[in-house]
Parts: sequence; C-alpha cells; structure tokens
Amino acid sequence: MSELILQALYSGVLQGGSYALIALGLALVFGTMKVINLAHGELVLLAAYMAYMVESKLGLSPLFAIPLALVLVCTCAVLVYFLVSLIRKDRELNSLILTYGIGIILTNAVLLIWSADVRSTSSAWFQDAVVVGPFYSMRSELLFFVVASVLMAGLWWWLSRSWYGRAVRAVSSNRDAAKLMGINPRTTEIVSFVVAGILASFAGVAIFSYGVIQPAFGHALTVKAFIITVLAGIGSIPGVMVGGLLLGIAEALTVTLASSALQELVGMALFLLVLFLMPNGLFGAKARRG
Amino acid sequence: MLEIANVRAGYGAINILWDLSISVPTGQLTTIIGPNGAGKTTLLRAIMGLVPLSQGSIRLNGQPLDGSSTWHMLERGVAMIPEGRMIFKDMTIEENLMLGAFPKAHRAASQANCDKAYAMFPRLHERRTQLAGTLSGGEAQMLAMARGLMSDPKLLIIDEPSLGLAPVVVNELFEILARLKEEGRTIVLVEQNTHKAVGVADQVYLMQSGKVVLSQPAAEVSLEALHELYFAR
Amino acid sequence: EELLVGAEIPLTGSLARVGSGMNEGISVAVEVFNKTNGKHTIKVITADDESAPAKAIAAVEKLAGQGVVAITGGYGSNNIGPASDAANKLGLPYITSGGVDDSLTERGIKTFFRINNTAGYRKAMVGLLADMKVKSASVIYSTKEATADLAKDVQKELTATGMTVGMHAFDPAITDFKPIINKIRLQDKSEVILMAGYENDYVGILRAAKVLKPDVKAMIGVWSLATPKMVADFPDLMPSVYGTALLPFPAEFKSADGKLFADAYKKLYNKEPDYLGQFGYVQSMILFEAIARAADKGTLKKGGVAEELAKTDRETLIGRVRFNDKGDNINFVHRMGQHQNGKIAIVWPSDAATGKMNFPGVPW
Amino acid sequence: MYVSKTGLAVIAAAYVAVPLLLGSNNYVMSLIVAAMIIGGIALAWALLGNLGGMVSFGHSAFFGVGAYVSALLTMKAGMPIFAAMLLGGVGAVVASLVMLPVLRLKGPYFALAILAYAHIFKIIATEWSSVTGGSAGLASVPRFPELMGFDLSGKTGSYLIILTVLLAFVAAYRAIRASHYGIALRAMHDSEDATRVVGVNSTLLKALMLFVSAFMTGVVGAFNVHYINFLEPDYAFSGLWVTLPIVAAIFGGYRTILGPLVGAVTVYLVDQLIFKSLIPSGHQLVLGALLVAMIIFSPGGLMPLLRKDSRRKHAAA
Amino acid sequence: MLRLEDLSVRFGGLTAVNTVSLSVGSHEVVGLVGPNGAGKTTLFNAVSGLVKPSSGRILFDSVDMLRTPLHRRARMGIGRTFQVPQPMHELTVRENLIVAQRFGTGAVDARKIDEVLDFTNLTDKAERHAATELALTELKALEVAKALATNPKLLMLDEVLAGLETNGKRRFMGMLKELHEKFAVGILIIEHDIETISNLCHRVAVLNFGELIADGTPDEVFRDPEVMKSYTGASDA
Ligand SMILES: Nc1ncnc2c1ncn2[C@@H]1O[C@H](COP(=O)(O)OP(=O)(O)OP(=O)(O)O)[C@@H](O)[C@H]1O
Ligand SMILES: Nc1ncnc2c1ncn2[C@@H]1O[C@H](COP(=O)(O)OP(=O)(O)OP(=O)(O)O)[C@@H](O)[C@H]1O
Ligand SMILES: [Mg+2]
Ligand SMILES: [Mg+2]
Repeated sequence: MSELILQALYSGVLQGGSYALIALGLALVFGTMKVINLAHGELVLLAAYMAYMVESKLGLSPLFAIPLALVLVCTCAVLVYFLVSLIRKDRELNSLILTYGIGIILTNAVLLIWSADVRSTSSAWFQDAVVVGPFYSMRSELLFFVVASVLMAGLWWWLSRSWYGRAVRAVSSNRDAAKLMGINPRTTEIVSFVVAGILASFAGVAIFSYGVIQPAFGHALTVKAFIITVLAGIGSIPGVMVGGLLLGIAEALTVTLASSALQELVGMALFLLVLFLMPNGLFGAKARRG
Repeated sequence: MLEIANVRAGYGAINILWDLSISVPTGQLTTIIGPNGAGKTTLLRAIMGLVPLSQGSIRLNGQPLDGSSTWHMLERGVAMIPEGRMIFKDMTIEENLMLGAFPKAHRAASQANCDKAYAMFPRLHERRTQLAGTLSGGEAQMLAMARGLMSDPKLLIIDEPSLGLAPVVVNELFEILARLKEEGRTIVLVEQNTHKAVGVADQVYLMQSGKVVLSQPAAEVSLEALHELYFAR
Repeated sequence: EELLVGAEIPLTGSLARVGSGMNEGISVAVEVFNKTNGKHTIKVITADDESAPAKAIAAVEKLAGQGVVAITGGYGSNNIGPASDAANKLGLPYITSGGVDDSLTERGIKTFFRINNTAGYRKAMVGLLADMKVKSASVIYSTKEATADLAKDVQKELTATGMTVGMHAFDPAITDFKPIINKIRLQDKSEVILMAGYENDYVGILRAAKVLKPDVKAMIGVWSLATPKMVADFPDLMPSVYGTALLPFPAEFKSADGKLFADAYKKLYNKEPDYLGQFGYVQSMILFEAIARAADKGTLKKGGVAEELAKTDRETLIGRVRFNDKGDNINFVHRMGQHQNGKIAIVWPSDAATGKMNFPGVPW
Repeated sequence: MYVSKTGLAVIAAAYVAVPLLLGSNNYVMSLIVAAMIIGGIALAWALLGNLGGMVSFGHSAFFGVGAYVSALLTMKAGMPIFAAMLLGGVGAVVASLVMLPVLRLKGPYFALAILAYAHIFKIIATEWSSVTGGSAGLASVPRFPELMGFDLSGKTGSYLIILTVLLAFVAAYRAIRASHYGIALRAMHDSEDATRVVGVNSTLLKALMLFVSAFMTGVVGAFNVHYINFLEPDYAFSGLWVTLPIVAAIFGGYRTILGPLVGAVTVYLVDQLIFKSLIPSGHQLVLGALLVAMIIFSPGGLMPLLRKDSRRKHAAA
Repeated sequence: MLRLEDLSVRFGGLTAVNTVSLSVGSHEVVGLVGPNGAGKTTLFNAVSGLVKPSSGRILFDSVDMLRTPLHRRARMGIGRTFQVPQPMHELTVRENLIVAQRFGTGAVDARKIDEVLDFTNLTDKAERHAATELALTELKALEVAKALATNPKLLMLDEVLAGLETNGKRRFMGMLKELHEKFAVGILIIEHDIETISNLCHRVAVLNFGELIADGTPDEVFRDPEVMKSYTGASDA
C-alpha cells in the first residue's frame, strides 16, 4: 500500500509541475492586466504542434522545436495583446469573449492544418522509464519537471525582486498612477504576454513529449490552467506552484485510493473547498477595505 | 521653467480648460487656487499628459512637454503628487515608495530617499509592510506625498496635499513645502487651504471655470480681495 | 438515373477524426458502386453534423429537403439516436456503424439499421481471452458511453466464466495513467489488461505501462488500436498489443469485393484503409445495393429501401451481414488483431487468423 | 406591461408568419428551434450577468439538471410533459441552492466555481447510473403530446412551445429589470459595500437572480430533452451549453433583453446557413473571427449597433 | 440613540479602536476628531457593519447590533458616508437615491428625492452617471444625499467637508445645520478642521491611537492641552 501511495504522490507531483507550468502564463497575464486569456491553452497547443512538426517533418528531437515555438507562440501572444488592448470598455468581460474567439480561430486553424488525428512523440528516448527507488516516471516528465521548476523559480525571483516585477504589479493595481511613476504600461503588458508565450512554448513541447495532443485539446488546458490560477490567488506565483502540485497530488491520490472515475470530481471539489475556505485563493491578498 | 500657453483640454466631448496660460518660474512656488470644479486637477493632469490637449502647448525649459508620454515625465524631472486615492492599494507602503523611484536613474538612490521619506513621515515607517489600501485617509495622503519625493524631482506638481490631514500634519506639510523650495525645487501647488498656500507661494493664480481670472505675486495678494472674488460667483 | 443518398457525419467537433474516417469509406463505396453497377448511379450529399445532436437532426432534415432516398453515416449514439429518429419521421432509412449503444436498436424503429454492435466487440475480446486461457484480467475503461457499456458487458461475461476481473473506470479528461497501472501492478496482479478507450487513452495507458512494467501477459484494446496509423505513429508502443481489426495489415484482400475496395481506396486517398473506412464502405455498399433493388422494383418512394435492407444477406469485408427485426446485424463478430513486427496479424477467431498469437507478449 | 407596436408586430409575425412561411421546411425550422434553445440559455445567462453582475461558465449545470429532472419525471413517474418541464426548472433552482456559498465570490472566481459544479453534476449523472442510466443515458424520452389534434412534437409545434417559453422569459426579465430590485441589482456592480450600507440585502438579491436564471435554463434544458428525446451526461452538461449562449449574448448585447435572443438566432443561422456552405469543415473559424471583430468594433453588441443605425436613418430622413 | 460600550477593533496586531465608550443622542451633533490613523473611520465601519468588532457592544435604540446584518442597519436608521466616495457606479445620481430610498426606507417617494437633490445641490446633475461624470466634491455631496435618502435617524459623516473651498464649506455647513433641524437627525461627524467642528457640534469626542481621550463640549475639549498637543502639535493654540 505504501508503495502505491508513494508512487501516487510522485506521479502527482510530476503532473502538478506540468499543470503549474501551463497555468503560469495565464496567471501572469491575469495578474498584470486582469485579463484571462482563454486562448492560452491554444497557444500551448500550438507549441506542441511545432514540436510535432519538427519531429515528424525534420526528424529531429522535439526539443529543437523550442526556438521555433518561441517565435511563433510569442508572436501570437503579442497579437492577442494588441487585440485585447483595442478593447476600450468593460475590459474584464470583453477580453474574455475576445480571447475565446481567438481560441476558436486557433483550434480550427490547427484542425485545418494538422487534421483531427491524435499526435504524440514517437521518440522512445522521452518515454523510457526512469526508476529511482520506488519511484517510476518517464524521462520526459522528469526532464520537464526540472525545466518547469527552474522557469517558475526564475520568474518568481524576477517578479518579486526586480523592478520589472514591481512595475507589473503597479500597472495592475492602478494604471494611471503607474504612468506617473514613469512606467509605460504597454511595455509592461507586452512583456507579460511575451513571457506567457515563452512559458506556453515550453509547456507545449513538454506536453507533446509525454502526452497526447489533439486540436480540441487547447480548451481543456485553458480550463485546468484557469482553475489553478484561481486556486493560487491573483498574481501569486508560489500560489500557482502550490495549486498545481495540490491538484496533481489530489488527482493521483484519488485514483489510487478511490476510483479513477472520480479524479475530475475530486479536482473540482478541492477547488470549491479552497474557494469556500479562502475566497481569495491560497496565496491571494487579504480581503480589502472599501 | 514651465510655460503653459493657450491650453484647452477636457474629457471626451466635455471641455474643461479654456485657453489657459500659466508660467512657472524656476525655483519658485506657484500656487493655483480656485473653487471646486474650476479645473485645477484637470490642469495638473494635462501637464502630466494624463489628459490630452486639444489646443495650446506646454513647454518645460523651452522644450515641448505635451506629446511626450506620462511615463517620461519623471526622467525629465517632473513629478506629480496626486490626491491620496492614486496609490497602489494592493502593494505595501514600502513598495509604493520604491515605485516612486522607478526610472533607472533614480534606482541607485532609492534606499536613501526611502529613509528620508520615513524620517519625514514616521507614521509610514511604522506601517512599512501594511497594504496601502488599508491605510487611513490621512496616511494615504502622506504616502502619496512621500512617494512623489522619491525621484528628487526638479519640478513638483502637487494636488491638494492637505486633504484629510490633521492640523498637526498640515503644519508639518507646509514646513516641508517651504524646505523643498529652499532646496531650489520648482513647485506647482493646488490647495484649498488658501491662507497657508498663499503663505508659502511666490506667485498666485486664481482659476474659475477653466480660466485664469487673476495672477499676482503672493506678496501683493490680499486674502480679503481673493475671497471677494470667490463670492462673486 | 442518378439516385441521391445523404451522408450525415461529424466532420468537425469532437468526433471529427472518426467521422472523416467513415466518410472516406462512403466515398469509396460510391466509387465502387458506380463503377460496378451498370444500371444505377449513386450521388452522395454530405452534411456535417458537427458532433452535436441538434445539428445532426438539422443535417438529416437538410438532406431530406434535398431529396435523398436514405441516410448513411452517423457517429456517437447520442447523435445517431436523434438523427435516425428524425430520418424515421421523414420516412428515410438510416444505416450506420458509428454507435454501438443497445438502446438504439431497442426503439422499435423500422428504418434503422446497424452493421455492428457491442456484442460483436464483446465476443471478440472474450473469445481472445478464452484462447489465452488466462484466469484474471483488469479492465481500464473510459466512462464514456460506448466504452463503459462494452467494459461492463465484458466484465459480466468474464466473471460468468469464473475469471477474476478488476474494473478501473477513468474520466475521459485524465492524462496520467500511472496511478491506475500501478494499482493493477501491485493490487490486481492480473494476467492481462483490457483497455476500452480511444487512441489518446491507449497511448496514455501503454506509456504508463511501459514505465511501470506490470507483470502481465497481454495488453488488449478495442477499436482504433490495431490500425495502420498506430503502427506508423507509435512503433515503440505497439509491439504485441491486441485490438479489434477486420483485416490484417498490410491488408491482403482475397475477395473480389475486398480488392475493389482496396484499389479504390488507394486511388482516392493514397494510404492503407483502416477499419473506419471499411465500416463506412460496408454500410454504404449494403445501402446502395438495397436502393438499386428497390429502384428496380419501383418501390423506391414506397418504403422499398428499408424493406430491401431488411432482406440483406451478404458476405462483406466485415463478414456476413444479416439484420434481425430490430435492424441489428446478428452475425456481427469482430476479429482481434495483434501488432507484430510493424504489421497487424489477425489472431482471433482461428478460422480467420493470418498469424500466430505472440503470447505472452507486451511492448516492453 | 407596455409592448410597443413594433413589438406586437414582431410577436405576431413570430407566431403566425414564421410557421406559415417556413413551417414546411424542416431543416430551417430545426435550425430556428436549435437557435432559440441557445437563445433561451443566453437570455438566462445575460440576466445573471446584467442584473446580478455575475459571469457564469457553468450554466450547463442548470441545463443538464433541468433536462434530467424533466426526463425522469415523465419516464419514471409518468408526469405530463409541461408540468415536468416546470419542475425541471424547479430542479435547476434546487441545484442552485448548493451553489449559494459561491455567491460571495466575485468575477472569475464565481465563474469558475459554477463551472466546477457543472462538472460535478455531470460526474454524478454518470456515476449514479441506477437513476440516470449512467453514461448510456436515457433514450426514448417522451416527446411533446398532441393538443387538439395538433402534433406539438413536430417542428412547428416545438417551435411554438419554445417561442412561448422565451416570450414568458422576456416578460419576466423586463418586469424584474424595471422594478426597484432591477436598479438595486445594477447598483451592486463594483459597489457592493456602498449598496449594502443603504439597506440593500445584496446576498439575497443575488441569490434570487441566480434562482431565476437557473429556473429559466432548467426549463430550456427540459424543453430540449423532450425535443431531442435523448439524453446522456456528456450531452446534458456539455460545455456547448455555456459557450454558445455566451457568444450569442455578447454578440447581441448582453446588457439588453432582446440582444441574447437576436444574437443567438443571428449567430446560429448565419453560421449554419452561410459560413458552413462557404468553408464546410472550418466554418467555426469564421465565427471566431466574427466574435473578435464584434468585440473590437461594437463591444456593446448587435442591438446597440442596430439601434444606432436606425437612429441615424431616422435622423437622415 | 447610539451607544458604544468598550468597543474595540483589531487588525492583526494593530488595535485601531481601543475600548471606546461613546454615545450619540437622537438630536445631538457630535464631532469625532483625532489625528490621522486614530481609528475614526474604523469606528464608523464598525457601527455600519463593514468591520467586525473584536470586543465590546454597539447599541442602537437599545438593540444590540452584533447580530444585525449590514443591510438591516440602514433600515433601522443608520446612514453613513464614505471618506473616499463610493457611489453606486452604474447608476445615475437620481437612481443612486432611488435605490437608497427604496431599500433604506422600504418605499419610494419622488418628491422626497427631489428635495434631497435640491438640498445637496445636485438637481442639475441628477441624470449624470455617478462614476465617471462627477468631480470629487460632487461625489461627496452625493454621499450625503444617499445617506439622507435612507431617512436616517443617525447620520455618520466622514470628512465630507474636506477639499471644499471656503465658500462651499460654509454652504455645506449651513446645509448640515438645516438638516439637523429640519429632518431631526442625530449627526456623528468626522472632521479635521477645529473651526468647523466648534461651529457645528454640541459635543466633541477625541480619538488618539484608537483611544477616547476626551469627550465634552467643543469649548472644554479644545481647551484641553493634551488634546491640542495630539491634534495640532502646538500646545499654545
Ligand atoms: N473623468 C471626467 N469625466 C468628465 N468630467 C470630469 C471628469 N473629471 C472631472 N470632470 C469635470 O471637470 C470639471 C473640473 O474638475 P477638476 O477635478 O479639474 O476640478 P478641480 O478644480 O480640481 O476641483 P476640486 O477643487 O473639487 O478638486 C468638473 O466639473 C468635473 O465635473
Ligand atoms: N484593514 C486594515 N488592516 C490593517 N490596518 C488597518 C486596516 N484598516 C485600517 N487600518 C489601520 O487602522 C488605523 C485606523 O484607521 P482609520 O481609517 O480608522 O483612521 P482615521 O482615524 O479615519 O484616519 P484619517 O483621519 O487619516 O482618515 C490606521 O492606522 C490604519 O492604517
Ligand atoms: Mg481637484
Ligand atoms: Mg478616516
């Protein structure tokens, strides 16, 4: 039994790391602009398809897709930003619809270009088992868990310690006041989108190398990312990490201790529970006075 | 130092400032007073580029200021101390202060300036890590003031700094303003406390309905006559 | 005389992939029929149902409006149900291979025909296990309708023969199968793993199994697994894995019908036909022939097509097809194929086998 | 209640002209009915958003519960369909009772919490197979009856039913919006504390709006199940019941009452009749582009745009 | 009418209001003064229900307010303004008042609303949107108007005069006096300006670091050297 649970915890942690990586880009943009980019999952998916192209057409390791994905996905992210910044009224709601529309466009474009087939890496290297004591995992899971951890730690350090991080939070808190401080909100926001694009690129290549992709997959990714962002509390990077891990572990434990059919149920229940007990998320700022 | 010539500005279709001209000499404190809704805040926002001009020009040391973005103002030595509501509510006091020194040139001195600000307003030092959104009205006003000084600006634009401050702090505030003037800074001050404002000012402008109706050296201003003008509405 | 037939299939949405597979088969059927039947020509009008029931109804009604005499197609029982209902109301026969739910044939609709069913898949899986003579199995299945039904049927039958069966349902949204496989490895300790899912699920399960290496003798799945596409896309995952398959790969078509199909398919799509194409072909071919017979008798507009369909009794790519009074193909039994050296050999039933079962055998 | 002359004309046309002109074309009628189903949910969604200030991503929860309640009541208890449809709405309200704790959440938190409920309901419907038939679902759900020799289960009959339901919704929405509760509800957006200190019980008001919205969605879900005669968890709680109505509502203008309905009919028909024939397999791409363009060029939706247009014409005339 | 008994409010380690006992009679105008951050606004928030007291009691018309929900306090007759104006954003000025009246009193009376608009000088702004089309001073007037529309017995005003020009201040003070007489409301008012307070109030309470350090007539209180030290920094004033 303990062996089962240990493995479940391990799987959960690895899975949680990948959840967090996907969620991070969404959380960053949300924290900066209060905009939920519903096309984020599609951006991740786009990167995954780049990996597929590099592997199937060039015969290279999916890792070589990262530069290509960075260029394409970041360009798309900046495009999304420009569209969002054209919104004048009711940004919070309208951007939701706008990015949803972009998501539809991307999903269908992916469908038209790559068809509805299921794709995944065919390189065995990524899937080989790595066994450490009682812990089993795929090589790619471990690899990208490390990559995700490094990215997250770096981003966290950057946002909490650097002047740029301060600027991000200032812009999201009070745009006009931020301008008075010498901050160009547009630059800040674009940088956030670009960083989100970078994160999405890595996440996409990671997914392709240990999971399965399909054109309709983007939406599910967005929802997962969104849930973790809300769990985390707005703009909290440690929150995203903890939220991702919590979700991953809860899912893996449910499968192990109860039924695998209940995995999603438990994820949702956990989400509701955290919201009831901590309405601002795990790491959200305290409720504020009016 | 600052030349405002023939400025017209407003919000969308509503025009607030009508052909307004003001000149602010270097090293002096110029105060702008006037009834509520005269457009004083609008003028200050227009200087900072937060409200677009539809006519006229604003020049700093002969260089045009209008057309350059708000976020370049600090680099050019212009800082605004807005009313207390324009703080970063979900950041701590210290973070708010640090943001006052955001432009690269000022970052090196940020810690030292922060300490100076704390010396000026000990209350802020006590509450260093409190979220600015939970500050009392007066505390927020102090924070806005302190933050504006973080970049050692040459030209300070101040909007109703005494709003919501207790008398003891108001007195201190005007002492601070006098000291800033001595340091050679140029100041534009909008204030409802006419008595005190005229007391520290070199030049006084009276605004009404978006126009300048009076401009006098502070020494010549008679408060009685000024109030007369107020009542004349 | 050109006869119009409607094809209502998902070309977009969640079922787009399987839908387009079926669509290929339908096109091939048209090609073959028009070439071989000197008298009648068939023209198919296709309507995308976007994998949604309301749109499936609309698609059928649109096709009816365009004057089709029957409908071929449909994927997913929840789309097929309402769509065939609508077709029935409009007096159009509806033939499909896209939904195995038993409730479809229990509605008492006289114009509904289906060439495959859960029972056929169950028989194949259970039959294969009997050949293997194993005593225990673990079933991993998606909670989706078709897979859950099949899994439960299989479980019932296997326990009746005295086997121990562990059941593991999973939500379709799940991506990491390691915890499930680990449970099988450490708790069930079954001899074989049965999988009822779809392509992405198989890939996930097999990957997890390859990592954890449970001590099993065989990995057995159902549809979408023993396919040329899987051979090509996942060479490392597939060795020795079983799945339902009508024909071996590379296909050797022995019958004349089979040769016609294979040639036309190659010509149109320049790839190896898979089971989706084969089913789509068979259902459409049967329909076209019934239409031709009804046209000859002059009963085309008088319910003749359904009558003729009911009388079908014919050897096809998927075996002999005969409908009972509910419209279900009573003869339907699937075959099991096994991935062997980049090929697929039919290993069950023995009379159709093209190769020897590689047992015990797993991909790792 | 006041109804303008054009309003009456439109209602009359909807009841008489549409069936007469299009009734024989099953295809178009089924598109219209499907669009009106989306429109009904869109209306309910917009009511919650406009009056309650709450954006929901989980209306499929109410749709599904309404459908299941009505289907089960008619199939297992033999209840008459129209009574069961109303109880379907009530069932959705009961389901929304368990959502009351999330009312204190705001913005995306609320939106997602509701989505979580929808997921949970779906899983319950899948797992509780003794009652719901599990993932296999329910087939042969009773269809609408004959009324005075007129078959309501036909296209025209179904159309008249959903039309009546929608009109009732519109009337209810109008009544609520015009009442003081309507103004208070609008007041609560962004200023909840300020509204509460003048005596508004904001929690209760929001709860009421959630109930109304849930009820409407539940009734539409119930209608749909008797129209399609088939139900399974994936379908009943499908995300489509959220995304399409949101698109429709925003497209038409979610701050208006008729906007969601007009939006639903426009989006659905244009998509199915025009885009689909232009690009058969990627027509949703055009839909996405349309959405993006709409948000950027007319964020208030179609209704304000139309109004502005007609005003301009009036002015020109 | 309002009685606070040993009221304390704590935020984490900070005691914003510390065992304050204070009462306001039904026809009294009471000033609440004290340096910045003394806890004045927090005290208002506790009475109107926006923050929970950590200990002590709040009695209004002898009813314990501890279990009274926020919205019911308005109906019972507690009206307040916010130091940072909080209009109901999506409504026009008039609609703001309609909501306040309808839910604060249970009925709508258009005449009374016109009266309030007139009283607060907002008549020509009545159809403007509160959030975007009003200057700060007009927003403050709206704060008062909203509170008035709920027909309060006790009106709590938080620095409504701050930022007003001298002239406007006088007008506003006249209005408050009239209000007190005409509508017979008790008033608890926060203000920093001693002159204003002396002019308006029957009684003055002084808070310092959350504690009540004086409570008496303006003359008494403003002669108290301790008060004046904490307040103006000058012991000679
Ligand atoms: N965002 C806005 N949109 C439209 N009108 C505005 C806006 N902000 C202010 N106004 C209007 O502009 C006019 C001038 O306002 P402004 O704030 O500049 O006055 P002020 O002189 O600073 O007054 P005060 O002494 O009250 O601060 C007022 O009549 C006000 O109603
Ligand atoms: N939510 C909170 N969390 C932490 N501290 C708070 C909170 N709200 C208020 N405070 C602190 O409590 C003290 C009292 O605040 P309050 O707003 O009551 O002061 P005030 O007397 O109204 O001051 P002012 O005259 O400046 O408006 C302040 O120091 C403030 O920083
Ligand atoms: Mg101002
Ligand atoms: Mg205060």
